[in-house]
Amino acid sequence: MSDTTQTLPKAGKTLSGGRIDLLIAALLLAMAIAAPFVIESRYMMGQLILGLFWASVAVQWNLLFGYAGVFSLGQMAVFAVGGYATAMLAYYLDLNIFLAIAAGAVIATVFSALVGLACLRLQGVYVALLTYAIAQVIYLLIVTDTNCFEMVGTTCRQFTGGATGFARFGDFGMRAILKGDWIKGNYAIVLGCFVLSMLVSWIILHGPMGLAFKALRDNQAYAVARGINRFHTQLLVFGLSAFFTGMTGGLYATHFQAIGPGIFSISSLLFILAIAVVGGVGTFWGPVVGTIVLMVADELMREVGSFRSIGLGLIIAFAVVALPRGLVGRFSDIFHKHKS
Amino acid sequence: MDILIAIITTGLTNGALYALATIGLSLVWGSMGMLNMAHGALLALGGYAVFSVATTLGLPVWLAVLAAAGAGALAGVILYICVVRSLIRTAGKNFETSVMIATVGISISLQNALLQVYGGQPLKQPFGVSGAFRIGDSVVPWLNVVIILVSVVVMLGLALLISRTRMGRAIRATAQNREAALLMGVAVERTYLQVLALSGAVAGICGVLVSSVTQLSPTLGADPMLKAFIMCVVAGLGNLPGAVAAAFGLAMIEAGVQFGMGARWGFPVLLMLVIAILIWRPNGLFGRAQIRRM
Amino acid sequence: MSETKGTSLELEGIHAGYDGPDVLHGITLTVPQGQIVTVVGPNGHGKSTLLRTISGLTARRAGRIRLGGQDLTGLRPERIAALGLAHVPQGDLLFPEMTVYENLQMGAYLSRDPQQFAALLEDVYALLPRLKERHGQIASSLSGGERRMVGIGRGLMAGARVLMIDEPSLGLAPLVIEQIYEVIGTLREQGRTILLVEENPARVAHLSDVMHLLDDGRLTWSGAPAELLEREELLETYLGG
Amino acid sequence: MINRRSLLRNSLASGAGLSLLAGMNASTANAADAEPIPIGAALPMSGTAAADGIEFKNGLDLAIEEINAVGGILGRPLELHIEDTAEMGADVVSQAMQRLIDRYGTPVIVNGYNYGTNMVEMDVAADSDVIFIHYNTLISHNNKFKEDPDRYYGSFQGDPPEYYYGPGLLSYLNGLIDSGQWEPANRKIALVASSVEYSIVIANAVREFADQYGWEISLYETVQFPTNQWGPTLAKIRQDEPAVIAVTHFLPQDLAAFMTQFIPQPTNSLVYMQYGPSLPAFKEIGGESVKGVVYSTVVGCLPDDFSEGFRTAYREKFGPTAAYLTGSQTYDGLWKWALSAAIAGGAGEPYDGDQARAVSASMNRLIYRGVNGICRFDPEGQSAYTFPAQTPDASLGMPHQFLQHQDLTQDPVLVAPPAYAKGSFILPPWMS
Repeated sequence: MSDTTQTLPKAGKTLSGGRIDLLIAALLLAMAIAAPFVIESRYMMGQLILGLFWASVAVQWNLLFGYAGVFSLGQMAVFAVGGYATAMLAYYLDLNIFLAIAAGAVIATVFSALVGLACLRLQGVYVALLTYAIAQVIYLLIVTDTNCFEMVGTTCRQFTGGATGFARFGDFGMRAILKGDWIKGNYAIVLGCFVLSMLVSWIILHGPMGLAFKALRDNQAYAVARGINRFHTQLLVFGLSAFFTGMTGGLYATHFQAIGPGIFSISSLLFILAIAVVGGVGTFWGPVVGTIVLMVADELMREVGSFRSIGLGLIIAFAVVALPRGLVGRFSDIFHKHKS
Repeated sequence: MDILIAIITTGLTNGALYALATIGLSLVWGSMGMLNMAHGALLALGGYAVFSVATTLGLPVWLAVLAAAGAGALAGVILYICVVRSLIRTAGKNFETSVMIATVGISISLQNALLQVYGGQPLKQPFGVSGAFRIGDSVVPWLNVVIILVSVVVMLGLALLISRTRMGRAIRATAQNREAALLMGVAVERTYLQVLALSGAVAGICGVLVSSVTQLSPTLGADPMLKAFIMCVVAGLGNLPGAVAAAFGLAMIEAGVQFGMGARWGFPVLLMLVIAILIWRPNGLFGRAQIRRM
Repeated sequence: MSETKGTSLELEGIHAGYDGPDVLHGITLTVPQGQIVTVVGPNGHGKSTLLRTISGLTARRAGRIRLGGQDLTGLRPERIAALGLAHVPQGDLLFPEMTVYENLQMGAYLSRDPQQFAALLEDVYALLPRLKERHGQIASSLSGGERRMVGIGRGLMAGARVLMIDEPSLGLAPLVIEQIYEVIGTLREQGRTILLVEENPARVAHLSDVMHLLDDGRLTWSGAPAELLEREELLETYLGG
Repeated sequence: MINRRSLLRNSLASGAGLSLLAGMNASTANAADAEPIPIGAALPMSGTAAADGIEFKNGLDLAIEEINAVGGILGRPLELHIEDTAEMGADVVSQAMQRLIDRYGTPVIVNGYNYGTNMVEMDVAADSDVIFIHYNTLISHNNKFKEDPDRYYGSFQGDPPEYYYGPGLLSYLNGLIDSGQWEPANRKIALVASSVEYSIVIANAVREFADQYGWEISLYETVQFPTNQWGPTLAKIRQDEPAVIAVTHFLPQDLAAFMTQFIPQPTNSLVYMQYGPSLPAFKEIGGESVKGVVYSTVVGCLPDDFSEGFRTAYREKFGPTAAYLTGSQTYDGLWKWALSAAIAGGAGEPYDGDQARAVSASMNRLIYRGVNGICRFDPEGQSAYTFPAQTPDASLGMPHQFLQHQDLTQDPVLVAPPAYAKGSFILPPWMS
């Protein structure tokens, strides 16, 4: 039996752990910065941006589940709230897109805190169901919305965008500046926001709040006895993870210049969960590694044509079975074994 | 009156389908703490098995239904041997999430394998009953009656199996206290295998019934599974009678709301009800307080 | 129970533990046929781990266990149970949603002989008449003492050659504790082979043939019960008086 | 391999197209060693819409086989590359298209439909200067095109937008009444839509025009997608019997279920449905109960002599249950593009705006008669013109076909528009 609690007793090694994190971060960042200078393919740049989106959402979900032990299935709903809020603010109020993204992140935070409030007394799978039910209600009410809010040309538009969603509410403005290389501009913005979210997450996880999360996850009764306020901590983690998830949602909507109800789909949610689990739940780099692995696997699977989905499903199942602590957990096991 | 009968017919039929989907899911969840996300794909497998045996091979339909149960059971066994067994040993406290993700992977593969074999065009399910009978002015199709009957019979059979046989006792004992069951000499791993096989068989039959309404497409299990997931959690951990009650109750409410408020409100209202129930009773309506760790 | 006199259970240099370091550091003891051997020691020093290791619930890291001469190495708990070891675990671990009768039925899970079952059930009901009264009641609705009785009765239903009982007095009112030890006294008269674990040596001294003191995963003293009770300094040091 | 006999038969199907292309190819030599032109298609090959995705691919396969048999485009053969769009979100579809462009250098992408994309495909096409033809059947295409025609010059919707289903249906109904073929008990329509853009836009269009055509919407129900238990919805319909039940949900198995649940206790209403009844599965699953159902499509293989070669070839190649009605869309789309590209002097390649604009211009000029009827692009929205709602001239618009299931052993009967009709409307059995 081995589990993620291993990170706790090794407190004495945080310094070296921090140094390793720094090293990995520097390496990844260097590669990420070099990418647009090396890669010419717009598709590849697009995949990198998509990868940053998924990694960011998975990192934030990992913060909730891997560190705070809250098994939420509402992650894509938070993402969608951020995206929808951004789109609607920009569409209806002509808000500057960057302001809209920031506002979207705040709205997502408030939404998520409310969900957190509802989940307060629940455990494990019950949290999963509640968060999922909330996400599903929002989705269903949006897609079945048929009331005309305004007429656009000859067709009616629902306030929520209905089954169609929103498009053309503004973009980063990179097409005007960079012309054909606009995607590299988008990449720079998305990368910047991603780095910011990783930085904040790292600081939080290595601060007193991070310890409180872990304590609640590993032994709730003990943590509460030690004076950790479950109510505050849980709300905080819901809100915190939601801020960056919502922001990513806004960036996503702006990059693709579209947001629609499809984003609530269970398949994108499960892809996020798979990323975190394959990479390593409860490890800082797990979701990032998981994103890289799954996106590369997906890319390779495209070569086998119609067997792609079968292969991808099997890869996910195999990864979970063969790597019970995820790739990063497996690496760190090997690493620690070598050290001791 | 006419409307009441329509609502009751829909509610009971959906309730029977949900209940059958739910007990398969709940059985596995209750005894091993595993949410089997491939359950929906097993439903689809059952539906297509009937098609292959009855339509393609031309064998009698009752034999085909047995084959569907067999195919489901076999899939359950394979799922246990290839995925669940090693996760139980290695995943530790992450078992709940790991097994969810792994079975999601299996489900994606299985669905797409069905797509490759049978193609994506919907196929006609050979299991079906035509005709209808009248109650006053309203008409109730025989198919709905058959669905309700078959589902009740399967559930009764399962209840007998669980409560009266040695295997059933072992399953219940394992669900209620895994360590104690081990000390009594119950081969817990074999019990898990039996549970998954049993649940697979129920899923196979459930798939036949579901597809007699929806017809065959590789994604036919997705919707019933989602509903079953909800019923299962609302009822509370592994509570089979509770799951059945929740399935029928919620299906009735859904049908009533669909008529009263409009079809678009059916599922959302049901979900809001679920949210309210969970906030009010954090362990479901009839739930045990704790998930027993593996 | 007709078996030739001899050693029923033998432990040799047992090391065991959970995730972290060893909890047991080289335990060696034997339980002879027809005797009651008691392990006493403070809480958290490995008494339950010892029993769990014997019945296979906790992985053994080194050492050897023999039951009636048969090596248990590498066997899973259900196999060990089948070889004739019954374990009444700490905290009862009943099947909470089953009736008393069903719990007893589970105790005899490995026996497929209805006559043997009837005989065992009669014995258990004779020993623990309360269980007969409550046979249809759901286990989770019983009182603490009744649950303990179900636990012991369920252990007896296995008809095993060795019975291990983990802290039968834990969490019970003094009056109930007395009743429970009366039952164990009867078992002793019946000549059962029992490995008993208890925190308080005074309670079990009169029942035991041999006593061991378990401290921090090691057996620090072994001998006749009367001797232990005389060694006040031992009791003082290890058991806090 | 395509043999001479089937080539001849197919040349009947694509008629002028085949010989026109062959003629243009005649001047170019050494077709054999010419580098192939990559053709892209981003289709839902897995997931809920996989059935249609497969047919869209079939249509492309057949068209490419025929085009290559006459020497490809100016001597260069075509080569198909498919990307799976599975659940078809905006991100997935635009990345799939970008991959086709970057990886294979496809100068053209011919899609079937992908729903839930908000038409972001048009931005991918615009940014990469490729020609993009699709059958999403969405008015959002036109709206988006109108916002910036110069940017979206390369995006074409090969069929009319779903919006025209609204006026099309209403004017068909009035035509039935005017010609005395049907006497409705009242002027009420019950609308049943499902929660997908396509279905809702059609329902909304019907609702919007109802007044104008003298109708009243007595019920507007939005059901989930998919739906198979129609009990509560039917009970509502029965409460206030409408003259017309219009179901704009489109999955064939669900629509068949609607009919099997409707027939035991029918109302005196005409039942109109969307898309699904055109697929073989609808009839197969619904059996007797679908007899009398009217449906319409703004695009679909016409049941005429002209398309017979196509239909035969399609069924021969892909099996008797293959839905050529779906495959015909991409089939026509690719043919029209191939001819336009040949006329423009070549397919060009991505990021070559000049050539792409030349191809686009020739696509707009070319009026192409395919197996679905006329494809002529409306310069206002760059979607195919629909006949008769948009143009009264049958030779200038794609016919909005109304069909009815009459004899279940035969294909459904085309009952309107008159220029193409093969039979006339009969009163459904539950109404007589």
